[in-house]
Amino acid sequence: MHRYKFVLYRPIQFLPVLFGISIVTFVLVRLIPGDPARVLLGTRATPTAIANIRSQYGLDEPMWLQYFYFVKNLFHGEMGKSILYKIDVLKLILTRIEPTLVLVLTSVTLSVLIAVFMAALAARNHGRFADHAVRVVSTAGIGFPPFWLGLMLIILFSVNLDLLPVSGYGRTLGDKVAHLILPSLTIALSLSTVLTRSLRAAMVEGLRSDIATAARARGMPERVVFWRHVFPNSMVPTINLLAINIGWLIGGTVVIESVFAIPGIGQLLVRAIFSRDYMVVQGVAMVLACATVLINLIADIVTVAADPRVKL
Amino acid sequence: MSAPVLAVTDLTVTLNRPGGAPRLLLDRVSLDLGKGEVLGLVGESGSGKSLFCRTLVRLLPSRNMQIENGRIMLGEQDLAQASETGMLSVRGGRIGMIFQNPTSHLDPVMSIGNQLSEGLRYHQKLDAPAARRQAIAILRQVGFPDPERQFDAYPHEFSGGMRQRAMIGVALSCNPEILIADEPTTALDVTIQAQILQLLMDIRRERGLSIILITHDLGIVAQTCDRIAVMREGRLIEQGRKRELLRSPDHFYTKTLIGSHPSMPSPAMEKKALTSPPDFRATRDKPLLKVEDVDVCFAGAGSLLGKQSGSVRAVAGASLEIMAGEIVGIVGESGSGKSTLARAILGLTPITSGNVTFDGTSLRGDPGAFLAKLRRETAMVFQDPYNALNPRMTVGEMLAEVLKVQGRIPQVDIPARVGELLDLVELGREFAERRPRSMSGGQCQRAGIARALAVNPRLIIADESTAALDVTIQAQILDLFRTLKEKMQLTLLFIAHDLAIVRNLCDRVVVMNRGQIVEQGTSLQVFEDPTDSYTQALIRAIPDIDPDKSLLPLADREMA
Amino acid sequence: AGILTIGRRGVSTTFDPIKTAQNVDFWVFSNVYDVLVRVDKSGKVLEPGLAESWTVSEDGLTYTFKLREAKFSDGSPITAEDAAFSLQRIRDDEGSVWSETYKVIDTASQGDDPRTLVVKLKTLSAPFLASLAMPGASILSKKGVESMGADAYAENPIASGAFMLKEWRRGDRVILEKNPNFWEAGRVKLDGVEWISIPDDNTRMLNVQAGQLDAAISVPFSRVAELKKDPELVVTQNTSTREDHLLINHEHGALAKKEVREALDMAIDKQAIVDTVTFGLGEVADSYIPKGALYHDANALHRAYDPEKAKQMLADAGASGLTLNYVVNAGNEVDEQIAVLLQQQLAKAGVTANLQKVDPSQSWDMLIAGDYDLSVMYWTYDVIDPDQKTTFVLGHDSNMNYMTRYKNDHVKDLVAKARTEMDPAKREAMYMEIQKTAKDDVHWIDLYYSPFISVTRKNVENFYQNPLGRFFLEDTIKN
Amino acid sequence: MSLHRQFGRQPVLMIGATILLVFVLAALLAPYISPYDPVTQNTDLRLQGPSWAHLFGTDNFGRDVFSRVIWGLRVDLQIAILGVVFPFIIGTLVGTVAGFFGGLVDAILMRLIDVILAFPFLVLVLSIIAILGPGLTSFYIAMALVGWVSYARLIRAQVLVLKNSDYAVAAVSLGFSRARIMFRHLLPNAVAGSVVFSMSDAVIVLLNGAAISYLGLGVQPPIAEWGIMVAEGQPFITTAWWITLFPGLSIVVLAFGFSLFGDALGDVLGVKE
Ligand SMILES: Nc1ncnc2c1ncn2[C@@H]1O[C@H](COP(=O)(O)OP(=O)(O)OP(=O)(O)O)[C@@H](O)[C@H]1O
Ligand SMILES: Nc1ncnc2c1ncn2[C@@H]1O[C@H](COP(=O)(O)OP(=O)(O)OP(=O)(O)O)[C@@H](O)[C@H]1O
Ligand SMILES: [Mg+2]
Ligand SMILES: [Mg+2]
Repeated sequence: MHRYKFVLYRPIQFLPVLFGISIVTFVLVRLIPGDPARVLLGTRATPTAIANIRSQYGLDEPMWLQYFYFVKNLFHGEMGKSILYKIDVLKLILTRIEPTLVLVLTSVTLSVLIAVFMAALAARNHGRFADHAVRVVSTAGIGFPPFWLGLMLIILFSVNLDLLPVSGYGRTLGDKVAHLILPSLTIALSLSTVLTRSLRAAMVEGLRSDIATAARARGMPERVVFWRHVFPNSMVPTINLLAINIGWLIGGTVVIESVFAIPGIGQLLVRAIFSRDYMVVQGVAMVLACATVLINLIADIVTVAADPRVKL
Repeated sequence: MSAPVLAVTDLTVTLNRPGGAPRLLLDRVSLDLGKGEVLGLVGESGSGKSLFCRTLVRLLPSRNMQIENGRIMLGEQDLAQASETGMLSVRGGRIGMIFQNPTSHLDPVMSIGNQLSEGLRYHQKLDAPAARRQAIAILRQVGFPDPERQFDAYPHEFSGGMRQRAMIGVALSCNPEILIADEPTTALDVTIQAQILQLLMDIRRERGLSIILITHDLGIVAQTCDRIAVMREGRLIEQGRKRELLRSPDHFYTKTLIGSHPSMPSPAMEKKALTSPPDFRATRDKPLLKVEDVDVCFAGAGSLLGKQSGSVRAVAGASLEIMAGEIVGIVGESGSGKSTLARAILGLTPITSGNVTFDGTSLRGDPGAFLAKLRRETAMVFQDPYNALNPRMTVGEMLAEVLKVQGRIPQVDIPARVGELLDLVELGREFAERRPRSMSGGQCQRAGIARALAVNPRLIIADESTAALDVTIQAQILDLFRTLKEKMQLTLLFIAHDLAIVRNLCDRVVVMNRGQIVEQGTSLQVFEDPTDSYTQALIRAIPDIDPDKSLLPLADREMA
Repeated sequence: AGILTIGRRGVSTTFDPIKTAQNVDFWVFSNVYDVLVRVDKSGKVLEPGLAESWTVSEDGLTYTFKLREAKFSDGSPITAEDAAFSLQRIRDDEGSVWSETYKVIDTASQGDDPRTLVVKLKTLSAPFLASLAMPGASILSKKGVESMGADAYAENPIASGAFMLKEWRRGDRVILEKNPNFWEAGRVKLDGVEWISIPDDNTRMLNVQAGQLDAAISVPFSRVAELKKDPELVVTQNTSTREDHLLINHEHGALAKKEVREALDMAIDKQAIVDTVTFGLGEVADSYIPKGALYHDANALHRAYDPEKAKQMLADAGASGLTLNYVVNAGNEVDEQIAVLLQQQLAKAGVTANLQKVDPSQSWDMLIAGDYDLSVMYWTYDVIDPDQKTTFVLGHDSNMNYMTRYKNDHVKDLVAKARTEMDPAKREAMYMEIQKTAKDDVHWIDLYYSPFISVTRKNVENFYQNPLGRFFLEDTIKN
Repeated sequence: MSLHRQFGRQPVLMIGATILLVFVLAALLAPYISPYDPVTQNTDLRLQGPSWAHLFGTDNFGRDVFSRVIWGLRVDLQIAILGVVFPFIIGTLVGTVAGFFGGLVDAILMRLIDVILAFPFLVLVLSIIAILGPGLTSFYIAMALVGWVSYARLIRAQVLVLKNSDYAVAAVSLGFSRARIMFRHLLPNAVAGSVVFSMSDAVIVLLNGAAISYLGLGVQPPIAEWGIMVAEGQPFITTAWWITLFPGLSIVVLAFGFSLFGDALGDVLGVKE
């Protein structure tokens, strides 16, 4: 099926992007004033000790040489060694990536479900109370800072109702699910507001569209008109919106991981930035870039599958 | 006429406007439809034809509309009072609808076949395989050549004509007693239009359907209907048997409608027939525009890996000469390359090979000078009046901008000139303040013409500039062109579907088919004595307002 | 019995004791590794650890340790060779962040038998014994490090302490289980310990409140009163060696004048900081040596809060309308609160403090470069001996007296002398003098001492830290 | 179409505009309507719950939360507006140029956009702020450097469609210059979607500010800014909920105003919702 040919060439197109990201990260993290040695040594840092650590990690080499080593390592599938954790960055990332990916996936799924439910409710009751309620909730929802929302959910569901774990990430499947509900919900509540708005608009539009009229004119009940015709047609623009938001979403998990103590890549990244763990920042940036591209690719595949007209 | 299957009495529909008096959209319309009858519903744009039909199945286009009064008797049942659930079995099952614009009414993300089987499964309670078999049969019946395969294809994979047929198929799949066809052929060229009308007639014969056919083309009505009803401003002003109504219309509007039908010989035409047209070729040695062997190719889709798969040759080796002061028509079916040729001439689409010469400068010679000259001395009127105008600018701003950029008249004189231009196209001066969205199609079209005239062009290319208009407005615009030709020595290249208009307006006609120019000559020659078989088919497909001149003969249905 | 789950803010970065200076790591090291000499609960006395006893030679340069019969978690005996190896490693290894402290060791080797360790020093060193108690000097298995390599050892350490590493989920938790081969195994009541990292303070507290954790450390001051009200919880405050102080850059303009610094000291209402920032849980500090630590000067000079007088003094010193650049550590709630308070207090004395919030890695650079006038820092002891902090703060070392650029040769000499003075009484006198002089010079401004605060569920007993921060989990009981 | 008649007929727009107007007024009149100074501390009155004297209570320094919320408005409106205006301008220009010229220019700009989009947003913002030093200016610069991408994408997609529209082709055929076509004809028609998006974006920018404060960088204390206030109120969330709740609610109300205004503006500018 040549409509899906982009799956083949997209990765090739992505190579220069990856190259760009490697340079940007590399230069950026080194432009930040401050020193990784400071974090290792705490308040006991002395100039000699700092110099010692710099030379150990090759940070005293010229920038271009460091970059050369970085790229060379990449070709060997390595990303250097973490200054803070003293192990190979790739290995470090691999131990931390699962919770983040799972969190992103569950939040996306959840926000889509919420958005579809809310938007359908609103659109099918267009102009009535349910519609206004959904609009108020979804516009106001954008305004809640996720870290505040997260804490409120914890206080409500974990402390007061004692239904769900407060924080962390589980081991077994059931455990993971239990741990992921609140953080995913927190992200989903923010993300779904954006989606709901767009989806509701598309559905209202769809219910008025000729497609819906045509379906009604052949005697289809409203339920069929909505779910078989209006809904599939309104999903297409929403998928695109979702894809554009993926980068933001991955960025947004950082705060959520911190609130819910999820040992993911976001927390790793923030700590790495603050402690100037250059190799880790570089590595995580590269991995997240790849993840973003992958998710975008999936979104494109879904779009193509959902709308036979789309060619990429 | 036997007992009517559908009897409408005093149907009144109003539109409630927030903060305004309700507007009467349908005013006491009473109409009967007999079994197996074809009723033609004609009338000017906005008269309520579509609304009437949608009211029959209670699918009003706006929440603010309501049925104020009246009865819609389908057998024993009054649809005006029926419950919403009760309507479910009426819609589709008893009254089927074919919508004016198949592109927007077909679900783009559902295969054609599934849209057909949906009705079959719902109304006839067939299981999936049975519905599929049945749907394939219907697809074959409405003229799909390979229904097994096409069952799984999506609407966008079909041409306009095919989509219209699919739409008919969808309506038929519910096996209705009454079929409402709302302008089923407006967007199509005559050959396809003829096929579709023929198809409807065949189905009526086979199934004993009653049909309401909405159109603004009296020719179509004359060819297909048993009875005619004429609407104007929400009222049914006249109805009666076809022949009687066409022969002796009562209402003055019906008379205008019939009188302005392009297939009626116009005075200009008569004159042309008497005095043979001046031979421009002889009088001038050099043509104003010369098109030599132009090819335009478009890269096909999906060629990012380098392979040029399926490139489209939209214009193939077209050659053409136009003399100053001449009106030349280009006709041909949809997709034959008319617009592409026009754009290529004006340098708006790059040409693949060949040459265009305009008043001495040529594209191959000095492209820079050629384009500069073209931009100053030619103008184009675009097919779609709404899309051709910048929606954010008022008509006045738009005209002033052109004048300013052209820089031929001093800044201070611009407002006066804008006024003159509006006068020229017979738009009131107050239109300078209006934006396209607040204007009707015909007004937009005239604004577009005014913009073209602002350039003070020697050549105007008008691309289907009348297709969207109803006949009365059409006639106005054609008059404008004629006047301008006389007054300003304008040269006009006129592209149209509607052969009748071309015949009426143009000195010479060029016929295109699949990117090639298959025939050209004076209007008289081409219309009276076409040599090319394609041209002959095209001309025969023109529906004549005379019901006794029948539609495209059955034998020709296979071609085109 | 049972497994104790403890929530903390940070994450463990390594199990190689010589490669980190962070408390988060140190506090776990002392669960997993034993040291030759330990600091007791009071934080003032050294007591035997793996070394059952020790003797010092006449000249004070040779220490002979008698190791007790103890085993690593893999069952192999802990020998003098292992101890010598561990000491050499922290001194010599290029990855060691502590080598300078241990440069005083000349040789470390096995004595007459495998349980005798002989350490020869290059010079006299009063703090040497105390430095052996630091978690960095934990005893590792030589065979283990050599056969696995240091990196692998750090992932899978062979324990010499009460617990051994069962699993380390990076970024999440460190799971320890009881080490059956620990020489004091009988003392250990817990089956295991989990150190769980929960960066958000609220979440960490809520975990304990919801009963999903047994304990949490780094309880924010603001939460203490509320948590104390919960009958299910016990809030523990342990004396710590933490002191928060305001660094002054002596090289910047008017700050070079002692009177100006004095005026600043008087312009600051420390009690208000204690009340507002620590919610009354801290205590006003008057000396750089923390209260409860060795040689603390209980009668240190206390300059009373007097903004009017301060203003006057500034005017007298020709420094009225002083504008100062105050570097604040971003992301540190307490630092930011102090900054907000100080800004207003200084304003009352006519001093404008421009806050400049930067993240800690960067602020350190600015302090070293002298790009600041004021900045709040804190220090917690790693060793019980005051020498470590004193050297950094007043020893005129390469850090320019903790970036203050304070200069006083008399103090400098005293610090060096005190390091080699083996008579405790004389040493104490020296430290008293150091404290007096430094305070008089206003080398920096002492702000407050604060306790370590932790919260536990009611069923947990004996969960406490000594002033250096070490947890005595071998004594903790979970009912 | 008379714009202001349209305004009158849109209740949604009226509500949104009213909220925004009230906020802008409150920001302008902050010195007159705030009952207390926003930064003056009064340690005797710390952590007091809402009362008539202190409508929104006091914070841990005894500062009046209500006054801080009002003064915070000044900063937050500035953040919301400037944090959107710069990205909007940059993104619009880039998007128009990329969409109009296509080819190599487009390819290069789009790859650049890909780089920024694929780049973890927070790394970029945190790094830029760390490089430039925390503060409002750095925040604007960071938001502008990152935020323009969405606008560029939105506009480019529109321009790609519009440049083939008949009126754009008409403009070409009339000999208009490229700049005129891009900025007089394409941009005004392509911009509506972005204007609507910018309203939600303004809120997102505010929240990003809050998130960055939560992670430890952000506006300098003791400035009153809602995001910071929410972040600073964290330690007291269970004991003195009013410190976080009121600035949080203010963000919500502002968000509400922006969204309603944006929705309605979209309708007026001719975008479907
Ligand atoms: N959704 C709507 N809201 C308000 N008025 C409408 C709506 N749809 C149609 N109308 C009005 O109803 C009247 C009848 O429209 P209708 O579509 O039936 O015209 P028509 O005769 O089918 O015209 P055409 O030949 O252009 O299709 C017109 O005046 C039109 O403006
Ligand atoms: N930009 C394009 N890319 C690819 N193919 C095109 C493009 N524009 C036109 N074509 C193809 O070129 C052919 C000629 O199109 P053109 O628009 O010139 O037809 P037309 O004669 O004007 O038809 P109509 O009467 O429907 O306006 C068609 O097959 C069309 O699909
Ligand atoms: Mg109609
Ligand atoms: Mg065309």
